[in-house]
Amino acid sequence: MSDSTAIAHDAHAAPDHGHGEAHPTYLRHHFENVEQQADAAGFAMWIFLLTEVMFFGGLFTAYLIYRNWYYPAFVAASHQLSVVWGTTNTAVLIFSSFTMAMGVWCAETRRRKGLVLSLCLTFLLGLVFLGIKTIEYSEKIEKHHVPGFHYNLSSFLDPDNDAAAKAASDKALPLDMARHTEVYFSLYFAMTGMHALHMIIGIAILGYMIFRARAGAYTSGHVTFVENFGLYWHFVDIIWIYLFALLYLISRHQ
Amino acid sequence: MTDQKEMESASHHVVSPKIYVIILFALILGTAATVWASFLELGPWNPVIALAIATGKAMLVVLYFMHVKYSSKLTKLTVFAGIFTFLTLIGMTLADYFSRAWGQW
Amino acid sequence: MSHISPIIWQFLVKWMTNFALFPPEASKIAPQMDALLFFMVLVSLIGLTIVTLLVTSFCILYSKERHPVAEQIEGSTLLEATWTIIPLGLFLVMFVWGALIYFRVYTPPANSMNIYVVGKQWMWKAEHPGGQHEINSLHIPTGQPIQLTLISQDVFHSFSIPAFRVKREAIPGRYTTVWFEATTPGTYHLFCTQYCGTNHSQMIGDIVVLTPEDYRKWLAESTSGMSLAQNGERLFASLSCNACHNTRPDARGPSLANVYGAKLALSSGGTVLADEAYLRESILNPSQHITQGYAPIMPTYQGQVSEEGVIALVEYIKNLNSDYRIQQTLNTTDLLPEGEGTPRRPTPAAGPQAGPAGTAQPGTAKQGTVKP
Amino acid sequence: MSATIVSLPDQSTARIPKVNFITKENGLLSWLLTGDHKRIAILYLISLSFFFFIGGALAGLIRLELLTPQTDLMATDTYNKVFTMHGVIMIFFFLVPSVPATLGNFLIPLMIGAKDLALPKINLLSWYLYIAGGILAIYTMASGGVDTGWTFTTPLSTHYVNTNVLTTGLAAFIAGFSSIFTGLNFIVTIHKMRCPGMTWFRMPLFVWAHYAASILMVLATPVVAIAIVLIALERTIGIGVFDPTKGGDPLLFQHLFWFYSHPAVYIMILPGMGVISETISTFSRKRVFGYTAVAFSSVAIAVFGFFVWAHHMFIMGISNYAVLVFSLLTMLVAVPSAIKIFNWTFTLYKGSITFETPMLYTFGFMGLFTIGGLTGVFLGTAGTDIHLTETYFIVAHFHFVMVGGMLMAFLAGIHFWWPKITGRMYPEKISQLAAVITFIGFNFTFFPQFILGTLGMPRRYASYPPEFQILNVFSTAGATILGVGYLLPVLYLTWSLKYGAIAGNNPWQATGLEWQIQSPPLTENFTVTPIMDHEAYDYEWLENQKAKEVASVG
Repeated sequence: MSDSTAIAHDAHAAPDHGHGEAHPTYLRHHFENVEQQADAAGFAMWIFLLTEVMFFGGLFTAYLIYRNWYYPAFVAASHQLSVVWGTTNTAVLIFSSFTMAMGVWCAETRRRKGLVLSLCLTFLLGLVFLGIKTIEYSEKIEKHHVPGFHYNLSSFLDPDNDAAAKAASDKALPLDMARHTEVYFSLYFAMTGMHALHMIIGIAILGYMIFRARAGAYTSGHVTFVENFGLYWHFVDIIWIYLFALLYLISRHQ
Repeated sequence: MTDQKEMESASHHVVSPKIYVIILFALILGTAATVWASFLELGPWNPVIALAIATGKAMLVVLYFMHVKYSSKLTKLTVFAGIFTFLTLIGMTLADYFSRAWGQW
Repeated sequence: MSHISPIIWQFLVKWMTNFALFPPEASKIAPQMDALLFFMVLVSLIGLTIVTLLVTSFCILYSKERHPVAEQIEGSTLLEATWTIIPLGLFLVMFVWGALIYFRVYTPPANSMNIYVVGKQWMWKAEHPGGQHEINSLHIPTGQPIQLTLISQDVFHSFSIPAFRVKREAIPGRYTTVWFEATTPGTYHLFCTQYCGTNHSQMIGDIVVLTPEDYRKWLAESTSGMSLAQNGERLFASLSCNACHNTRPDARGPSLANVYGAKLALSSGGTVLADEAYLRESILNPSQHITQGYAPIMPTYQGQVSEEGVIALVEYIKNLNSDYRIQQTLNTTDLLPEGEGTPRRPTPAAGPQAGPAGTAQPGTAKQGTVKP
Repeated sequence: MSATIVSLPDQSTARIPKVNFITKENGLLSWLLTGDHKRIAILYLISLSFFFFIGGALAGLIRLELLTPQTDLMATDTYNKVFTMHGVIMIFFFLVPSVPATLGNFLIPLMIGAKDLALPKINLLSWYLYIAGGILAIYTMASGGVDTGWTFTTPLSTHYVNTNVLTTGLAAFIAGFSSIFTGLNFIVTIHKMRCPGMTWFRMPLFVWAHYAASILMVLATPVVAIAIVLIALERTIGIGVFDPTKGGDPLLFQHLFWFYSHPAVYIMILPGMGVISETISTFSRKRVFGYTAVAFSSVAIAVFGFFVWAHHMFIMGISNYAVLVFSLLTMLVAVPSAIKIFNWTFTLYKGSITFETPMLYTFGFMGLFTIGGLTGVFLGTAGTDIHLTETYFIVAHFHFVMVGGMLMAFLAGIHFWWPKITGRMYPEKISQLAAVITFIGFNFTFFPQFILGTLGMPRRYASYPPEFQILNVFSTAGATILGVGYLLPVLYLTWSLKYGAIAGNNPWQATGLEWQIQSPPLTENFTVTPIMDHEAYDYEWLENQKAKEVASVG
């Protein structure tokens, strides 16, 4: 076989793997070059997003099954959500996705100020999203629409006394169907809760990134972290796009 | 070395902010469209349209914001694998639920 | 060896005399199931023998002493195709054969007698149509197909009779069915095979298979006086079901006579076969099961009737072959306000497909729904 | 059969290389904060063995209790907790991470010519997650245990037990993320870190098997994670996704659970199959028969593995149409396993076979896995599944696959790569004895359980009808033999750390890249990036290589 088989038999074989010349400091020792390192990190992020897809996949499956089974309950329960808040939040999140994308662009083109600004905007928009979510949640808590021991059916049995139901001109549900609104709210809280948790984690990382970016961390060519975080943030945005369509917009025309 | 190509094609393609702005407007437009469509009486098409618009929006985010349009085949394959498994989980589970309603046989 | 431990010796003798690979075959399906099992054991043994023989002979023929230098072989498409296709073919045969048996076990014949079984932590409660109750035992006759309709009150249980080769999960909130026809009188094991909590291993009982004569004797001895359907009739009246389901032309609910086994048109579109599961569902979740032409006004009875009560009601409705009995009961409809619209009587849509021209009148303490 | 391929260096002059990954740094912290995949593998090996022996002790208690039909050793409640913890620990803390986290971690970078896994920090994180999950599991056990069975069946786990379901669930959840990160790391490494010349079809089959298993880890594990989250929410807040009294469907939990837990058995067995491909090739001095078929059958198992989960639910009231589809797909997934068995068998054909310990374990694997696999077909067939499911037949079946298959492969691998990991050989004779004892003990323990299963004895029973006693006595007797078989390796392997013969670079004359470097390897694995210019299992290349060396020295 050929002589090119350069397998190191002994430890003293030419230690030319020097940390000499053009190797930037952020290149970790086990990678051949920066390209490989960035590539591996990006690919790893995508694989991680796959696991996230499957994580939400279980919830979406449950949602689709029960929506089919208990459609009237899902319609009535979704009318309890505010389309205005939902749309605002969707817009906020889309905007934050945009600012995040701009942040990545700034990092790639080495604009430190632009990066810090974009990250700050993303951070703020994330907080706005969570703020609106808090308003929505507290409304549910007030109305006892949180599944569990204190769950209250009156909005669905007696829609005339309920502002949201009246606005949607809902008819009263029979008791057995009204009970199934609890399944809707179970899924609502599980899905939006998991999403909000991802937002909180994202915002925490954003805070750290702003801190580092001000020191010029990501604008010297090593943009992997910003890019990967961008992927995460966009993914969270996509989940919300579906949640909005599925949870808020069931049959608004009735 | 098979990966040589993958690596080169994955080298950063910087997307211009102009495209980002266009996508942003498309997404906002999509959001408006989906809200508007939900107030129309379309029968069984309501959820279909809602999901179609949501999927369209998600595609824009994936392709442009997440740069998949400019990424290596491997990344595209990864995205595809995710969607495929996701649909397997949903599809095969729902198949059980739907066929249960068909009765004994 | 003279020094063998007497305890082990006892074990061995006992085992050799009782040696069995399969439990007794006491139902009609058992020999069919065993035929497939034997086939699979045979295939497995042949497969295992082939692999073992090949490995052993290669080990002997090509050990380093005999065969110091290995010959490099890439592979052989033909050989590989062979051992892809042959197992695939065998597996497909097993699949088809197994599927056929699966159909048989879970498709009760039309003339089967229905016994309800409720599983709860940690006992099995059987309800015979004649009103006989049993706990952790089940008496059945030979020569008669028995259908079990199972439900659980709490967690998953599994009703297993190894001697009959049948098993079915009892799940909360839904009826499941299984059927068998016992062939040999005797007492057999009943197990709960799905882990169901602390006393799972005590959720066992006896299946007592009797000859038809003995069975009749047993029925007569253990009757509680009221048949299941009679209990159901009482419940039907006390829950005021007849306020709406009263057969009058202006009734707010459909007539229930001959409804069992019929194909009903639903107001949500589509038709559904009214079987036990459907009857149960429409008592507990009525708003999803509105017969076409009727308003969704029926209240849910969830939480008001126990699973046993639902079973009695279902059994009553199943045996309702005419409107006569309902018309005779005291009716309180007149005291209630008129329902909106003019509900009309449904034509017994599509006709009862299993013509229930049976002899069983509601209330007669006859065992079994005698449906052709 | 005295012939052997072992070639050790002259013991009087041989030394373990002064500089290697073990001696590079000293102190506990240098281990606990390491990024070196080899050190993490050793951390895993130690912690895994610990959990294996806890799980094994619990198994011993189960077998002791089942010695007699009555519940005399422990109360039913205790028994339920013991078998639950046995399942949880063995599955989440031993079988799932066993080969991938130890041998896979150690070997994948070496085999593909990389300096480390792509994400060393994530690798360390995954070990810490594993330990965190493990500590939670131990805590659960110490604080009263849990009695749901490892399957967490709803509504039992959500509404009807008062034991530590939450902490157990959390333990499984955390361990799940550990396994996701391991799988993620492997996929990225295999895609991005191969050395020049290492094409996909030059990779050892061990790497292929791990690649397939990693796909399953990454895509299936999150689904069980969300199912566990929903159980936790149901227990704490009282949401109604699986609760039948609120309109939920408990079968949905089964769907979500088995969507992970069926692929999980392939996560457990595929890496074991990878080990077998390596050993069988090395000890018959031959390229694996039909390399491509074996490689693709791994991937086929991974892909088909996603489509068969509902065969765990045949009698649970899923739709009969679904039963047909899932039964058919189960038959299809059995075929790649059959292909592998025959390909391994024909690897022996015209080889030059020697019978060192790893090879003995390999033969054990092939026999037991064949039985385990074929009995799996009994359970995938819809009709016979009715009779056999939820009985001891199931128990026997998956112990044949998991313990007979996976554990045999694990031990084969540990023995095979022991000289590479430690630089020293284990004692050959006693280890051969251990392999034989394990095989005999295993058959004694689990074969009677097949008969118990066909006779109808249900699983998870603390007491049972007296006529099943004889077979249970056999099984318990076998378990003691098996216990000896598992204890022996711990003893002599530990002994060999100090007193074993110096192994040299390549005691087995194997072809993999990992054998061409010093043992134990350097921290950076390769001082010069290797270039792969030959197929995997190319023994001629190895001969040439040796000849060249001799020539150059001479």
